[in-house]
Amino acid sequence: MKRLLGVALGILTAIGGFVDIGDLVTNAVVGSRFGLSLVWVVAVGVVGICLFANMSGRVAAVSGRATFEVIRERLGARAGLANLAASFLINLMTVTAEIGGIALSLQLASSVDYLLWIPVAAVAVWLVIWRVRFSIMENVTGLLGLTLVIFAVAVFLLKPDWGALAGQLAPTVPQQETFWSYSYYAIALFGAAMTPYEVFFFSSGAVEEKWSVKDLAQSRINVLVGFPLGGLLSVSIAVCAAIVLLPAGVSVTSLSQVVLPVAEGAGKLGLAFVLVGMVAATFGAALETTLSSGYTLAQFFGWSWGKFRRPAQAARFHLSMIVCLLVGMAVLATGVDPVLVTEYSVVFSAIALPLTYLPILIVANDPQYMGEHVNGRVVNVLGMVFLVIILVASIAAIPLMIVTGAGS
Amino acid sequence: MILGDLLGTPVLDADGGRLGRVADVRFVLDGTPHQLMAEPRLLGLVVGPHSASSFMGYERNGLTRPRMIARILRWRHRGSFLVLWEDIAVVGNRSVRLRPGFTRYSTALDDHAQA
Amino acid sequence: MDPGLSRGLEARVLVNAARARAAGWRARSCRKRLYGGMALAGLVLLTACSGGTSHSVSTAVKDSSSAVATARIALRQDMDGKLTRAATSTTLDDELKEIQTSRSTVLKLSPATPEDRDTQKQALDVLDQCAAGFATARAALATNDGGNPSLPDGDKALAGAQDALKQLEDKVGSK
Amino acid sequence: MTSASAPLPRAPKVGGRILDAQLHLMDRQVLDHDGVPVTTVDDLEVSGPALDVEIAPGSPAPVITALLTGSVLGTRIFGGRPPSSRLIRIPWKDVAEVGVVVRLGVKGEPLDASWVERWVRDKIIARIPGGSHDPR
Repeated sequence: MKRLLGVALGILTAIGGFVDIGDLVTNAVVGSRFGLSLVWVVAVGVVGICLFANMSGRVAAVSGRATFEVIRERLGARAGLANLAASFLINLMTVTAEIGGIALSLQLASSVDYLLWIPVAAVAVWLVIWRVRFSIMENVTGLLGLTLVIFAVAVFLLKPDWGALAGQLAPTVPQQETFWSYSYYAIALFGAAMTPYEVFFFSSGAVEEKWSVKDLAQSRINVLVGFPLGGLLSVSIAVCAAIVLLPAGVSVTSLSQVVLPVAEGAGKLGLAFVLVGMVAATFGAALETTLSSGYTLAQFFGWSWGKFRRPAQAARFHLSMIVCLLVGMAVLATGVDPVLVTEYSVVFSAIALPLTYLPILIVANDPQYMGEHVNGRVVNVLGMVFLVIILVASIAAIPLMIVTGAGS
Repeated sequence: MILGDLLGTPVLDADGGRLGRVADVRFVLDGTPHQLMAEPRLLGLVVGPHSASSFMGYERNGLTRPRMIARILRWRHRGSFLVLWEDIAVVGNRSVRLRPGFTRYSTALDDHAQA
Repeated sequence: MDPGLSRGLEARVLVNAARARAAGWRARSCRKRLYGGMALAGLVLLTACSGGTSHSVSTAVKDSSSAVATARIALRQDMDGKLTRAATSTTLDDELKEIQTSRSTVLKLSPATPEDRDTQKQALDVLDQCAAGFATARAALATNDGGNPSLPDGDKALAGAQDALKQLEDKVGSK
Repeated sequence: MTSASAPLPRAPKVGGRILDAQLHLMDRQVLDHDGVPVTTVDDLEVSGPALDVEIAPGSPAPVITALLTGSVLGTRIFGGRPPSSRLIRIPWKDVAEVGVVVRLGVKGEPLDASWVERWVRDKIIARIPGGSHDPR
């Protein structure tokens, strides 16, 4: 019974934890501009993140080595450092976006300017990292994030023309958009689903929670059930936008637009749900990304790390996270639009993805680390297919960003 | 000396002809025994066509998966060989020179030797 | 800047970005930084001077009509009791910011032909009308139920602005 | 260049376990006696040979004397060389086991390699309230 509860809890947190500011914004933007014609990308992204998280979780559980230790060990100091620099900066960008997301959600709830919420959000994130136990932190934000299910509920309450919706599913470029911006948003959506921090966090979390080989089955269930359901949640954000905003000629540029379809379908109660969900989801993701920035640095340089230690026993790890939060706050204080930061961060995530993906794919095949738990044949075939997809997305991203003027 | 300085150094034969670069340095744990572990004694140099980036060691440890990657990396490191300490004449700042008539050995690692 | 030049720049930026990536792995860090900087500078230049007056105006008009449409949805939901005051006023603030951004873009244009100057002027008039519509709507929200102006007044003002935007969009789009 | 046509002969058998520096030692995580991370193997120090000096046939092979860490990582990546006095060493006799991590047989706390960690802890982290709170 207890075991069953554990599995259920794991799945629920995986669903609630899947959506972050990147998914919220990108899905709404895409839904309002492209309808459902890019939903297939979310499906591809979800399969990719399942594969990637499953591999890195397995490496962490079997060898006890988290992702960035493996990256440094396999790529060497030089390429490892280049990789660290890229991953760390993108992660920092995501931290900034998530804190901005918390502040924007709180503004929607209170109409107090988001700039005033930013220090509150950052301090709250730090306090949780400083004091709260890893498992409590993960479960509470994950479960509260589940209230985002209201997006899926709203789809039904809006009573859409199902036939017309299904017709939009075909991957075609809508009339008013160009092929290039379509491709650009495909990559953004892919990056939002497959953000590297999710993997840093997932594998380091496995070490934090002292996973071993016998936890492998549960981790697989969490990933294989939780992530697709989380993906369904993020698709419903796009569907909501496609039902309400697309016909009205609204293209999403702010978080306030993201919640309008829910209010349309489910009224004030729905709005309350969605606000709680957005605060929880962005707060959870802010925790994950902040921790990830500490994890990547500590693992590269071999520092002592982990929330399971007292802060004083992982001093540099905690110091680096404090610095990251301060930097994120400073960036937001300049008044830069957090939604814009988010849109860039998901694309840069897609650009940096091969750097973390390839070393994990290789180590997951190395019996020195994995013993008998090396990748099976099917996983390897899928792994290679995704390596190609990830490479193509990564290489195409910057040219597309320039050609489309970042999707405008 | 510092090992990092040696990695990537060009390797020349006795006549100054270029053979490749030091891709790795092989040690064997059979030096003076301490209370914990024996001292690693330099056994030889792994010389490869490319610099220090002996990427992932695919050419040595018998890994074959994922097949495409393994193939590409093995191909990139084709022609790498092991040369023993006894065949090294001079270790310099800019290059390593081997003795005349040195022997090329396979770089393969014995699987059982690898814990 | 003429489009030919900006296209040339674009191509150069592409090449630089690709080269920057290739150099990265060799950890020639200073050269990488240089290329990165050049790519970034190119990007900034490109966004600064892409397209002519009519292109900029049509982008601004499109953004603004999205903003006005959003505001109207929010007002209607507020009247239907579906949206809280906090959410409605935040939405109006966000969308007003969007209008202001568009307005300052249009204002900064330096049109070359009399025709372009005319387009710019019309756009500014319409965007001012939008801003006025937002002012009415926000005042209605602040005076709370039944006061003057009322929420339907705000919606009406925004509807007027939406029509004006539509006309301008058709006109600029037809060029 | 070598022709890869004929497979190369196997190296003569040796008595001990084989370690390739890059493959098995460099850039691996170093854990102390209690499993606490200390650092990463940033480089290795070898007892010889003297640079640019002809090696006499039959001279004994050099051995690894210490794991190096600290500023040597920077010079390894960006070039240059820290003065020998600035090198932070973990002597090989403290190494207990080499696997996917390098395990030491001693406590990490008093090692030179831990001075930055100690400094950050004593000057900053331990002074913030709750810094010594056990999260479990």
